[in-house]
Amino acid sequence: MSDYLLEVDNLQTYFPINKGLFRKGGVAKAVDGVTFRVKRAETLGIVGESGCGKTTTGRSVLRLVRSTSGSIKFENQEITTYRSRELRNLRSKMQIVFQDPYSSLNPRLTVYSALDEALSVHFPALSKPQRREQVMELLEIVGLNTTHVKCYPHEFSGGQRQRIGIARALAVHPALIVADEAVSALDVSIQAQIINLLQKLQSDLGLTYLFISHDLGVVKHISTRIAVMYLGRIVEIADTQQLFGDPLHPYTQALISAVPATHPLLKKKRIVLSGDVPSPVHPPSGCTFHTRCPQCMDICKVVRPSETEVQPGHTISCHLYT
Amino acid sequence: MPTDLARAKSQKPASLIWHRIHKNKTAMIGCILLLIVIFAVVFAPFLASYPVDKMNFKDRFQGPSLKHFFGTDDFGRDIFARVLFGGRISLVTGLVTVAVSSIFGVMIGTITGYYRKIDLYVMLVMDTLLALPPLILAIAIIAIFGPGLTNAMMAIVIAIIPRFVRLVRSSVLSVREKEYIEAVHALGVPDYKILLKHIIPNIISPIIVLTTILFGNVILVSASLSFLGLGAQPPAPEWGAMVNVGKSYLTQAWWMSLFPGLGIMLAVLGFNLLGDGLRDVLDPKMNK
Amino acid sequence: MYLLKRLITLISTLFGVSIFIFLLVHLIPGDPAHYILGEFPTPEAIKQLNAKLGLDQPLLVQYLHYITELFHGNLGASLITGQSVWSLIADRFPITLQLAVYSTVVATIIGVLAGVIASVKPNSWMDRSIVLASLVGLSAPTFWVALLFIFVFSYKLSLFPISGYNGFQSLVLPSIVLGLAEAATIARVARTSMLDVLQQEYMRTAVAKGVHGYARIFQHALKNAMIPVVTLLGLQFGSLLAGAVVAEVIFSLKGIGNLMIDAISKRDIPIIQGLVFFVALMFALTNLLVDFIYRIFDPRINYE
Amino acid sequence: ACSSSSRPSSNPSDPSGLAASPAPSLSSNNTSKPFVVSTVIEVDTVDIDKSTWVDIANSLIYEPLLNYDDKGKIVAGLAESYSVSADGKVWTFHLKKNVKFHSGEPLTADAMKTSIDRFMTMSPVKDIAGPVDKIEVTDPLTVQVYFKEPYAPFISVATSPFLGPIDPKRVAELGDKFENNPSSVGPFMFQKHDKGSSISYKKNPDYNWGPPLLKNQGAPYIDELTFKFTKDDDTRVLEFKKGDVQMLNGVPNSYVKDLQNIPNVEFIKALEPGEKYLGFNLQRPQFQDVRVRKALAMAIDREPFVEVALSGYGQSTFSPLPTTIFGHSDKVENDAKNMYARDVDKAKALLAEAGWKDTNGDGIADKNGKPLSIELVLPHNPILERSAQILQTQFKEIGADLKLSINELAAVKDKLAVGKSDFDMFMMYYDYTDPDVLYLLFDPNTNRMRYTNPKLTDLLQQGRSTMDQTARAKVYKDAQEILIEDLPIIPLFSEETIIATRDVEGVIYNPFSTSFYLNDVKWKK
Amino acid sequence: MTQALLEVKDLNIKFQTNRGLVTAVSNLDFRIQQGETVALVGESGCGKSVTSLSIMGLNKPNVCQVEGKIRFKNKDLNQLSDKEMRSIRGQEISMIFQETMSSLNPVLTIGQQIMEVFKIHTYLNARERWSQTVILLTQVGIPHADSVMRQYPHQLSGGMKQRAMIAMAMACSPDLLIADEPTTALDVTIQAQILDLMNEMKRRSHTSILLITHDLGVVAEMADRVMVMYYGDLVEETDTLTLFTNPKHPYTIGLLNSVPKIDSINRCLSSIEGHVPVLGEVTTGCPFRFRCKDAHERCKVEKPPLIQTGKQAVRCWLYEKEELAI
Ligand SMILES: Nc1ncnc2c1ncn2[C@@H]1O[C@H](COP(=O)(O)OP(=O)(O)OP(=O)(O)O)[C@@H](O)[C@H]1O
Ligand SMILES: Nc1ncnc2c1ncn2[C@@H]1O[C@H](COP(=O)(O)OP(=O)(O)OP(=O)(O)O)[C@@H](O)[C@H]1O
Ligand SMILES: [Mg+2]
Ligand SMILES: [Mg+2]
Repeated sequence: MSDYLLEVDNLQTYFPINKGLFRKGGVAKAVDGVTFRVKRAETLGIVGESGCGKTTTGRSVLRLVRSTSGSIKFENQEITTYRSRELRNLRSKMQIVFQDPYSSLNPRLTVYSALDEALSVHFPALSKPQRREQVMELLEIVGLNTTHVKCYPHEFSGGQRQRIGIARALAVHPALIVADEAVSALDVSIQAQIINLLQKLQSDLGLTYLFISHDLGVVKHISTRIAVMYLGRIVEIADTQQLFGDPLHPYTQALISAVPATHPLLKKKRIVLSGDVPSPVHPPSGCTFHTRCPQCMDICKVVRPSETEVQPGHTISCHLYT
Repeated sequence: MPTDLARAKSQKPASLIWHRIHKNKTAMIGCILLLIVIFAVVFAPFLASYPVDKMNFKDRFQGPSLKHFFGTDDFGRDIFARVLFGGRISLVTGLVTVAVSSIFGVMIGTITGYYRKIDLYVMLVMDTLLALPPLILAIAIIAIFGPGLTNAMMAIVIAIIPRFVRLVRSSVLSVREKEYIEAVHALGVPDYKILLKHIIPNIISPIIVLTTILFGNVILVSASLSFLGLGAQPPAPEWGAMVNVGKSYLTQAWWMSLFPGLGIMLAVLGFNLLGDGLRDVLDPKMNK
Repeated sequence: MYLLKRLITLISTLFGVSIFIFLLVHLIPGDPAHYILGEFPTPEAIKQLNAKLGLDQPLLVQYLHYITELFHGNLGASLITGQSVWSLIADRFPITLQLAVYSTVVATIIGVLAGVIASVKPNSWMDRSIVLASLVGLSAPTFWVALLFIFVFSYKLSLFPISGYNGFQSLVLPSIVLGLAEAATIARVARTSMLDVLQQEYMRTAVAKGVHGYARIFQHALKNAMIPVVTLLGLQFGSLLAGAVVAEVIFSLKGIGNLMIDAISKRDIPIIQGLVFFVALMFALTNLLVDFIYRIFDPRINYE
Repeated sequence: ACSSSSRPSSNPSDPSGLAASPAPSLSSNNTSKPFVVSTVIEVDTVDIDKSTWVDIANSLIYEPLLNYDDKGKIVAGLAESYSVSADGKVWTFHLKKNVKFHSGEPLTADAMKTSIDRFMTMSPVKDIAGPVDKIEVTDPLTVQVYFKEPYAPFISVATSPFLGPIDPKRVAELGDKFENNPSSVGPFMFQKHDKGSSISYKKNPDYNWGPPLLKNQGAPYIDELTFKFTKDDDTRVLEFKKGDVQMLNGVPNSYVKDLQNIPNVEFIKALEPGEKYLGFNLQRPQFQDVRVRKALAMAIDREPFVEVALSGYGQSTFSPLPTTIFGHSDKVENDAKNMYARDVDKAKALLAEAGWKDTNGDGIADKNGKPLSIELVLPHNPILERSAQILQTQFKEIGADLKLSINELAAVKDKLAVGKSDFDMFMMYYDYTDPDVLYLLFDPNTNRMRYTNPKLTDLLQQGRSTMDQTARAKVYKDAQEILIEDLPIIPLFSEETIIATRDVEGVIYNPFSTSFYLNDVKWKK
Repeated sequence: MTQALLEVKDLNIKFQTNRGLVTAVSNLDFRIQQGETVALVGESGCGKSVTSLSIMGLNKPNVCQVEGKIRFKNKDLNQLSDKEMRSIRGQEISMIFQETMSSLNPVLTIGQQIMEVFKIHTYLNARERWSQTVILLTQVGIPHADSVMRQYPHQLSGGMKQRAMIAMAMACSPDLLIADEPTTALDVTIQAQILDLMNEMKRRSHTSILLITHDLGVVAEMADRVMVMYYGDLVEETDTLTLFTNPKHPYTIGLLNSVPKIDSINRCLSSIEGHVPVLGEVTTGCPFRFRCKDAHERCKVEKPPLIQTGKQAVRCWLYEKEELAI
């Protein structure tokens, strides 16, 4: 029995595009062979540029989209084969918090009914007053005023809405929370509140996070380990300190250097990548990063690099290190 | 007004909308117009001083006067009474057809929009129906079942269901992609609950707007069918049929077609105004 | 590729239409024999006639026969006069087509212009009157307006022929009546769409560039705003090709719509079938055409 | 083009305004203007052997063998004379000399035989000619029609253009496409059929074999003749008012008053050879009781039908054959009038006698708890629809609730056909130039009332084979007496056919054959 | 003192809403010198965008009231006629908008949209306009400029569009470039490209930049001077270095501490509790007092003025004494 809560192996999620009546269009390889493991009570950060497949990875893990192939083990159970009954059970152990706190709340439900619904689905035994009590408790945990229970989402500020989203996720007592850009839409001052809340909940309840973000600062702050994704693949995965201290993959290096300095005196030399992220419908051959890589070699254009563990817990896919 | 703000803030969306309708001039004019029409129609027996089918061969073709506000027709019947009672037919036709087609439309639309597997086939059928212009479709259907109000209504229902399905389906498709739907999915809420509690309430406003506008359209189409002799049958005082009869007497008794025509126009205008107003009121862009 | 896909969809829709209409038509009560054989037909005569017309065969056989003929481009022939459906359509369609084209032109010019004028100064006096006018136009029954127009313009003022088809001048009044009714809808859509476009950020960009007011409206906004208008025009035009039944009846224009009503009252099954099929075909082709017109206005639509 | 104006003078009230221009061009202006007739329904074809009915718009190129005069007497047509054999099985026609087809070919007995043969094989309505056995030509101008059984109604076929000769040479050339360029011997020659809008003719300059009932037996005065088909009554009338049309065929009666105010408008009014009637479904138990039928007949006041539904242009009828059909009997008419004059009290009493009483006070009579509710099936037709509405109020007075069910004619016929019985009562009309219509209406196997009476059937058979006119009239009188007593149908009224002309004179309409003669038509001065 | 390129004095911006007239920006004063990059930072909704729009005169006149003096090159922009204003827009002041996707007209090609600027403001003929645009696009780092000009916005990636936007804004080498969150929608690697490019363009044509952002990192990279806004007020103004080393206003301090830093380790962020009030909610006192640890009685009643202390200006009562000391 492994001590990992979540084990993802060679996960692939393809989306058919242009699904017409008589035409099988191409596929978007949103996630194309992702492997990682998450221990209990740790936070795995996933970073990468827009469209690289972060969200899809998160949704695949939750079985919100059907993955094309690969295996996902949660608490040592293979969940890719789950049917709707088992899935419903699984839902109480895994939850998701979305980026946009406004669009992730049904505008026509009050806070109370949103939370109550979550409870009633998974704890049908609870009586109405019991559920009410739990709702109040949840609100307190996420730091919301209990007088707000009868309010609609539009009556809250962004930070408050995100707290409601978190409360809803917590309602079912999950072990794993996928936070998909959970703080990206918030102002910095509010963002800090939510990050603190998440960290507090983790230490209080022993939660495990899959923390998805494109903001390296935030990810670095909250994660124990970080996976860097590029075009549907993890190019580097390592402990946070290691990744930032000694980034090996040229993409990771560029990414870290591209983050603006937080102090005018700390201005540094940036590695500026040329061009844009290619489309996952027509990914480049070989190493998918070769079109933008400053250290591109001939082999990179042809052969897809395999994953190499350069140090225990530090894996990269790059021809420079094989 | 500070109290306004306070009230608006703590109230449910429904009463908020009502509040906004109050402030929307277009919607209010539409409402008032419709209220007048509904009032006239409901209290027709009290307002009209003659029974609707009472023939009086001595008083044929009387022009508008104090005795007969809208004059009399070729049988000497009081047109005022007939226009009032005719409104009943039009409103009931509108109500029934729109209600039936919206129920079917919403049902088919949500299900096809939500379960994409059957989507293809259902939409094929809907597209087939849509490939036939509504009036032609209605005429063809009436040809089968024979002219008459009920059949005209059925024909209209069949002709507008695809339009409802289209709207509902596209709304469902866009709501379906919203994160809050994914969130309740992630919570493990069963499908039927998602449909009833999360999807339908969120697509209701475009449906309401469409319903209102279709209400006007249905009155117009059923009047057109009656005009072509395919809708309500004599002696029913249907407005379109009255215009049709009146047109034979255009030069000698213009009032016979003028007043029922005005009736149609006012009722339809009322619904259109209301629909327009509601569109503004329910517009998500206004929902700040 | 896109075209191919559209064509396949079109054919499958038409196939659906053919089945639908075949069943529909065969549900119509009333024997064509009753019409053909006059007031007092003998039962034997009816039987003979039905055998001759193939109407005594099982439905499936009839349908298969019909669909094979259809594949060969043969829509059949009138039961009553024996004229081929194509030749009837060829006779009638030009009028319908002209009427559709003229009234669409009228509707587009008036509708778009009114919509643009109204949108430029929302809530102004001008805007309100246009909105109200279009609402009234939308609410007034066509048959009623047509009657009033005939009475005033043709009868009282003798400006146009009263009815029948006698070249272009016969179509002026019906085109105006139909065009005005449609213009009402178009003006509304054009206005809403313009208002929406004028709100867009790229319109702000245009101001920031220093673009002149008129240029903003006609070069930057109108093309964007035309997209929903084109959709609507396409739909309306498609329906008009099916024959503006009411207008054709009132103005006694022998177009497709009138032919349809006649055929139904005579139970002339091949004509009904052929016409509905033709109408659906026209409708679908119009939609196809509209799709391509979109492209002129909206480069975002990608046909590969 | 304007050379051969047979019309002597011009028309000062020419509405086109051209009349105001100076003299010499006047007559030519007018002659080049076609005589325009507006009718409602477009004929499907001008090939008479393909057509289901004859209409002014497709009959003027043809010429019948015989004609009715304005009293209903048979006079010569293309046949100078005719005779029927004693057994009634052979009809012999002697053709006029020097008659020419439009193509120039002479009319011969052979051509006549070809024409009749063509009719008997092709025409969708060939049954009206009866049991024709064969046609024989005995000399170049004599043709004989042999019947399997005597068939008196043949006379009305012989007076219709259906048996008018068609040019055999043209038929040989064109075959099925004969309608594209038909040729016959009538006063007008075919020019063009604009399908869906009009048919135009020009005069036949060689024509000089007009029937004796015409003043002008030579070529028509008008050069060109156009039929314009306009379905919508209002637009037709407006066109006429404007002066675009000179003859309005079938003026809707509600417009007559309006048109009377126009100068130079004349009306031709003639009672139709037919009537509107109510028929019972005698399989319905309530109608099997003749008292109920009689009660309903007594509830009817025909005055408002004529006054309102026909705007006064028509006549009440009480007997099955109206005055315009041979066989009409004034005696029967008067008897019926006496029996069924409106009498609400008597009607109610009769109903009560039959067990129908209003027991629950809703105004509707009932029997065994079932109200007297009647579904009346009728086709789409403004006159019938209006009559039905009046009938509704009249029936209501004796406690019968009438519900209207209006359908397309074809659907109505289907509904009434034998084998189906989903109706209570119907309102229909017939239009036929021979009393044999009663045979068709009451055919024991196909009649819509489901009425059987062997005595009546015998009489109607007799009517078919009785060649002697007086004897034949007696047969139909007897038949009608049975009918008014048994009352399977209630005759209601006959309509007046109204034709309006403007700026012209000389239009002749014969109500017995329902044919038009335009040879005498002249533009008015 | 040298004449500032842009001088904004006493700017008040009010919106007509269904809650009545609310003030989005109040009594804002600032100036921008030739060649200077000034950053405007602050929470979302604090009035950054409306300020920049009012300089261009782009606020919607029916819902928005703008009062105050805006002087540009010694001309009062409020006094100019439509025509004069049009010639300034796009030529002397130009703007890069927050949302590039929606700021480019989807139905016109990139080339048409950029060439239009030349058409309005220069006398170049069509050929010259074309070649100028090609040069411009190449300068902003778009390869195959010729073909890109024939493309429509949706055919380009976000970074490309932003570059095209910059090219459009820089076409007439304006004196002032207003960049409203030019990189917010972009990925970090693309952001780096764009920031580099802006610096490059600035060097080339000595353009002053008013850079609007909420990302302090971008400020640190780009700006010479920073203005911090909170709830429609300018709360602190100073040069960039001072702001980062010695922030004074409690909000600025909180803001700096809220940012998770990539180049240091700290376990717990010090966040600012509470949230920004809704416009119109606060009418008296210091609007920040609800979230301020040092708030006292006076803050509730009296709104602090902008207090000049040494290198910086701060709107906070805490520094009242320091000002007096000077
Ligand atoms: N339902 C879908 N159908 C088709 N393609 C999809 C779908 N969902 C995602 N994709 C594609 O898959 C790729 C990865 O998407 P994903 O949302 O996982 O990226 P991401 O890393 O989360 O990006 P972002 O940072 O913008 O949220 C994208 O190119 C996207 O276009
Ligand atoms: N049209 C408008 N009607 C009413 N209020 C408006 C309008 N436009 C802006 N506001 C209000 O003005 C204030 C300032 O808006 P502004 O867009 O300048 O904020 P911002 O600082 O640019 O925020 P962000 O960082 O989100 O872009 C906001 O509170 C906003 O609600
Ligand atoms: Mg994502
Ligand atoms: Mg902004």
